[in-house]
Amino acid sequence: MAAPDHLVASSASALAGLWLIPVFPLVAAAMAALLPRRRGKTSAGLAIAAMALSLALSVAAFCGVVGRSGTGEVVRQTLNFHWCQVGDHWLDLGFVLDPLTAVMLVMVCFVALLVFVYSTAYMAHDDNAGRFFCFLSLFAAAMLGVLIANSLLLFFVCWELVGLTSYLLIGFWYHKPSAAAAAKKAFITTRVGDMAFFIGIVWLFSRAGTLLFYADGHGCLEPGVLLPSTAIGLLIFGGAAGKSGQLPLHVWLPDAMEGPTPVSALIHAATMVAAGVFLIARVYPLMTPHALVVVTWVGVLTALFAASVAVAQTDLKRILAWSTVSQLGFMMLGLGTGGVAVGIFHLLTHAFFKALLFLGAGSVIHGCHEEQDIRRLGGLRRWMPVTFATYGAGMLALCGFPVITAGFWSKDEILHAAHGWEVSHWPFFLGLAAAFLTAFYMTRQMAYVFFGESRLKTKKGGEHGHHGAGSSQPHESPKAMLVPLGLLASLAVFAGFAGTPAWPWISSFLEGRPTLFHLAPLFEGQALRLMGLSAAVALGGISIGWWVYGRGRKLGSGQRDPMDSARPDVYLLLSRQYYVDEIYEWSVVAFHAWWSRLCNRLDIWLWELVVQAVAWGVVGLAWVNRVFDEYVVNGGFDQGCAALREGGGWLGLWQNGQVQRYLRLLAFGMAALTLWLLWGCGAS
Amino acid sequence: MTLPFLIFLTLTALVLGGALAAMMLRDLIHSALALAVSLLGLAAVYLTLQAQFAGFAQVLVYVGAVAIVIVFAILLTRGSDPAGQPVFARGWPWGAAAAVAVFGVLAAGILRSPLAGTEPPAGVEAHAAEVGKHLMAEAVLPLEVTGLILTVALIGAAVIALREKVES
Amino acid sequence: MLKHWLVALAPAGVQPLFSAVISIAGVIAVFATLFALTTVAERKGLGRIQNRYGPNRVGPFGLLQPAADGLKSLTKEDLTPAAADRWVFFLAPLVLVVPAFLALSVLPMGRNMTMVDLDGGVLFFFAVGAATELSVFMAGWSSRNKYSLLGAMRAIAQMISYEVPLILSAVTAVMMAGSLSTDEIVAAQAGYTCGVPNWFVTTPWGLAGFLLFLVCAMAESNRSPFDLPEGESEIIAGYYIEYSGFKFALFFLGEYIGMFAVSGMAITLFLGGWNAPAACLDAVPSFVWFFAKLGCLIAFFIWVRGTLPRLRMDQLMNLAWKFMLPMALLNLLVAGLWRFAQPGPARWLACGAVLAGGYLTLARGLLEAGGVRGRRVYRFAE
Amino acid sequence: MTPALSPQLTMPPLQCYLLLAAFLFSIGLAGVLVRRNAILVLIGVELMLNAANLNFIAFWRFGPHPEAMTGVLFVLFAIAVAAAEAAVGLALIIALHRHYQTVRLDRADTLRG
Repeated sequence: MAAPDHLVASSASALAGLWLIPVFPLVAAAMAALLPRRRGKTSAGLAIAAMALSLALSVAAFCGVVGRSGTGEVVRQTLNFHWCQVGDHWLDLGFVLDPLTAVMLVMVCFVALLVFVYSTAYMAHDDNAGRFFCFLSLFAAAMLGVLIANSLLLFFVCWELVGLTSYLLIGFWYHKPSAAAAAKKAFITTRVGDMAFFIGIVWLFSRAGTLLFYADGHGCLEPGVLLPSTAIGLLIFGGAAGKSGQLPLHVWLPDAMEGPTPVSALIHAATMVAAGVFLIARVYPLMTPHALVVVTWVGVLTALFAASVAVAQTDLKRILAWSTVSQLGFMMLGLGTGGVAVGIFHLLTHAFFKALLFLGAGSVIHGCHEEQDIRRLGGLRRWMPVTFATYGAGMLALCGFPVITAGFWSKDEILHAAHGWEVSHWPFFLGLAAAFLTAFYMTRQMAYVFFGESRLKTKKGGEHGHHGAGSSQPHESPKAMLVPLGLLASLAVFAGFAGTPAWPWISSFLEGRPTLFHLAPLFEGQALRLMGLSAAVALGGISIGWWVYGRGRKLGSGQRDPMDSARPDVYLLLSRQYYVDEIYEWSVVAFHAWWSRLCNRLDIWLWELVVQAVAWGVVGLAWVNRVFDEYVVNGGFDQGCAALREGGGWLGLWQNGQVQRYLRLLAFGMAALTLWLLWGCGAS
Repeated sequence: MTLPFLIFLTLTALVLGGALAAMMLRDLIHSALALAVSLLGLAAVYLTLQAQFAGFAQVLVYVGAVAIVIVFAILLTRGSDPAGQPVFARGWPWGAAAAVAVFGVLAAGILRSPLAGTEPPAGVEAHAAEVGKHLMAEAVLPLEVTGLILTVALIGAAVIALREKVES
Repeated sequence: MLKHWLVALAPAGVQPLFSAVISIAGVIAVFATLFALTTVAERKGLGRIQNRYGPNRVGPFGLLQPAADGLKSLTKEDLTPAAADRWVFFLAPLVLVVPAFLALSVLPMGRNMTMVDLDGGVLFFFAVGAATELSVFMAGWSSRNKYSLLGAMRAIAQMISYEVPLILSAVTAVMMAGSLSTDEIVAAQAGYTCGVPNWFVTTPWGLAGFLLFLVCAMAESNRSPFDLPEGESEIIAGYYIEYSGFKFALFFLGEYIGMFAVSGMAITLFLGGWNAPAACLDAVPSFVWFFAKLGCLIAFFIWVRGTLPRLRMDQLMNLAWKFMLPMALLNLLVAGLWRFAQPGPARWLACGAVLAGGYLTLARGLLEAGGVRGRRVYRFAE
Repeated sequence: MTPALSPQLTMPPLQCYLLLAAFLFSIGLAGVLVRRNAILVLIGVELMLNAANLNFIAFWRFGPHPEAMTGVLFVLFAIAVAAAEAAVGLALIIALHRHYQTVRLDRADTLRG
């Protein structure tokens, strides 16, 4: 599916600016790090300015690529350089600019910029806003680095940086134990995947001898350099799974919601978690069909699993997190079955509407005094209409509401591809189920949060210095938060039209084909049937969700959840997320604990014994040695020292500080010298 | 036994007597004065060698300045050591022996030297003008450096002698 | 002339020695008389200044007073303090007097009337002058007396301080004459330009040098207002407090001879030596001019002594180091300027301006250092 | 002061001056080596310097090229430097006196090993 051939136009003109894109945020991060702690606004300004510059540059790069595209082959510019010498050959790093990179650059920069702007309002009253923006800029830099990397090594470095910043930002409120724990969990879990990734990299290096993606026919992605091996593909996919929270490494993502909401929006919905998908898309040529089968299955299972779990969650952000997991699964499914274009298309649309949803959730939380439990919210559409409208747009997009939302088209693409997959039909049906569940739980959430009447407790009023004490009314958020919401909402609606069957711009752009518009494929039977099917699924989910939760039904902490009352066992299972955490607790963690205890025992009883024996032996020897020392060596040594001291004393008499004695010696010496000069030399 | 030789002998007696006195006398002031006498004699010897300028400079600097400064130092450091102590340091015979040895060696060297008995060229005179010309011509750099040294020494001496006062 | 005639009488073999003896005797005689006259003149002059008669009993107008004093001092008991350091005590006056006379020997007192014409004459003069300090110290220290020691210390400090500007101001003349020999210096000042004699004192640097030299000369010869070492009111008589009789007379003599010598040197260096002030007066024997100038200077000394009060020690030092020394250096500079600038009024103006500026700044600084600002207050007795 | 002395009267030969210098030098050396008083040591040093000067003058006078004035110039510089040396040395002695209340060299043995 990758570009069969490519044209390496190493015109440094476009690429000269390319490396600047991540550099701007990096500089901003450095300066923000150097700023005093209180200067949050300054660092925010820095970060936003840097992001704007990067956005401008990436738009420029994007236009450049668009201008060159449509020639039927993928336009790909690379700029490689030596980094360091290993043994007898060089480790090369490089930048690449191809449609994939360009699209992702624009998306990341755009979302990041919006999130930054949003954060200025959201973090306005946090003392550590400076640190926040420093980390955020650092993240942006690393993420952009991931995008433009043309070497798996550089890719991995930036990848790890992304992980680090994710860790830092999840644990931003490190004084909350839960946040610290979540940060650690995220870091360690992704580390498992990264380990696989790294092994894959090393293996690849040993096989291909280079880590460059594209290097005029010598890059590891280019045909003929090496024949792809399933194992390497799977190892790399391990890394991707870790980053994108695929089964079984998904556990960290829901907990990651402990971080500030903008972080969740930017990192854990739009960009970082998508990096896994991007990785697969980037190294697609390495993916053998068998690897792709694994990718597909993991993706679809994750999608269904996460969607089902999301149904029973009560935390506003956790629901979104689970839906993120499931959407990532969808992307994997798309990659596995449909290819780069399908997955990336959904990635883009998802980035927009999921960021939108998270920011909306943030706005809700911000307006309701940090209340996150949907059972305590409600009826907010009256108080925050803008948030409601934008959030609704995002929700519809996520549900895949027919025709007018981006989610519909991208998800439709995926289902289309899954349906066309010849290995098995199951992924298609499972995907349908996941889509249905998605619509269902989003409707549930909407019903809980925005409809019905407010169940807000009035107790939380005084806690926030920035609202007047006691003003417990939920309130609409400031402009700085609403404008990004609006922009994202519009994108969530219209971004989809970049990839309709009628005008498949994205896929053709990514594959370098010219885009032509004709409505034929839109009404060609197969596609039409599938579209109808997914539309039906989405609408069904929404309506059933409304039937269950809407209709002015009494909801909230007092009442049990309708599903709970209907099937308590299932609901419990789901709300406990299939006990995966517990299972890990019992299996992996317990095993580690047991193993460490075993090692401890071994230490104490086995090695301790050996060590003791050795120690006794040594002590015995030491005694012998000591006797020898004291009565044989020391005797002689002491005498030697004494003699030396005596001699020193005698010599010291010469150094008695008496100038005149020195002078006398000098005079005698002079006399002797003169004598020698007179007679000694005279004779010779 | 020509007249110059007589003059030389008397001056030698003056110089060496003064020097010996300077070194042997117990009273520091006396030794300082004896030093002045000895140096005066030396200046006279310079004159017999037609080195007028050097001789006068010698008198001006040594008798006029150095002797006075030494006297000042003596008066300033007076009473630091109780009187009635031995004049000579411990182990002074060694010092004397060293001095004698040096003299013996030097004298031997001088007597054995081929330069012995060279006749002086006639009509040599160190005119002040000549000396000045040479000072300003080839010896101008040393002259400047000497001036520098003198300045530095002046300041340095002041600083060294002042230090305690500055501290307290 | 007289001398040559006498020398001609002597046998040829010992003529050099004879001439030397004659000239030495002559000089000693002349200056001894001059000394005697000066003492009486000074006493009478001071008397006049202080509105009294002064010595007027012995001989006509008291002219024989010095003879009487000499006799008195000769007949007086010559006592030495018991604790004194005899040898040094005895040597001190000699060490004072002998160099003073030696210093006279290089002064050209008239045409071909220089006893010893050394080509390092000026240097020799100052060299022997250095011995004075030694003698003063010897006197003050050897007589084991607080006051005398104090006086000696003061005298040495004063002399060392003032010797520097003295020599520096003399150097200007040496530079101009291009020689250290007194004869040549005098010769360099011979001749007249449009009636004005080319004495160095007629040039700006010469004038400044002359004044500096004169002040330093007063200090060197311990005369008022620089007579701290022998300030009667403070340390009775300074370093020769313990001296009496003939030794005291010797000290007295030595001081005056020193004064004559330094005045003679001032004349030689700046006042054109034995040159006549006007071309028409060349017929007058040259030594007359020399002694006339000497007389004027002596009168000036007496006048100053009678007029000015004694300085304080700090004022003394300030004057020496903060005014005289920089002024002398500046004068040296100006002399160089004069030497290398081409003649003309411009040269005059430039040198004069530099000197005046230096004088003003230094004088102001000196006043501030001495803390003597503000109007002088006169008090009259009712 | 014997300007009447004219060169054609035979001068004493070079050794006399050299021996005088050597003797003067030895006396100064002896003083440096045997006296305990720092000031006297300094005086000894001065004597040694002057002995050296005498040598310079003598060699200049008896040397083949008296017109170069080397010896005299050297002596002049030596005198200047000696003056500086005396000043600094005496200042040092005064400082020593302030520190240790002594000018005895054998008391100032802080550098004793």
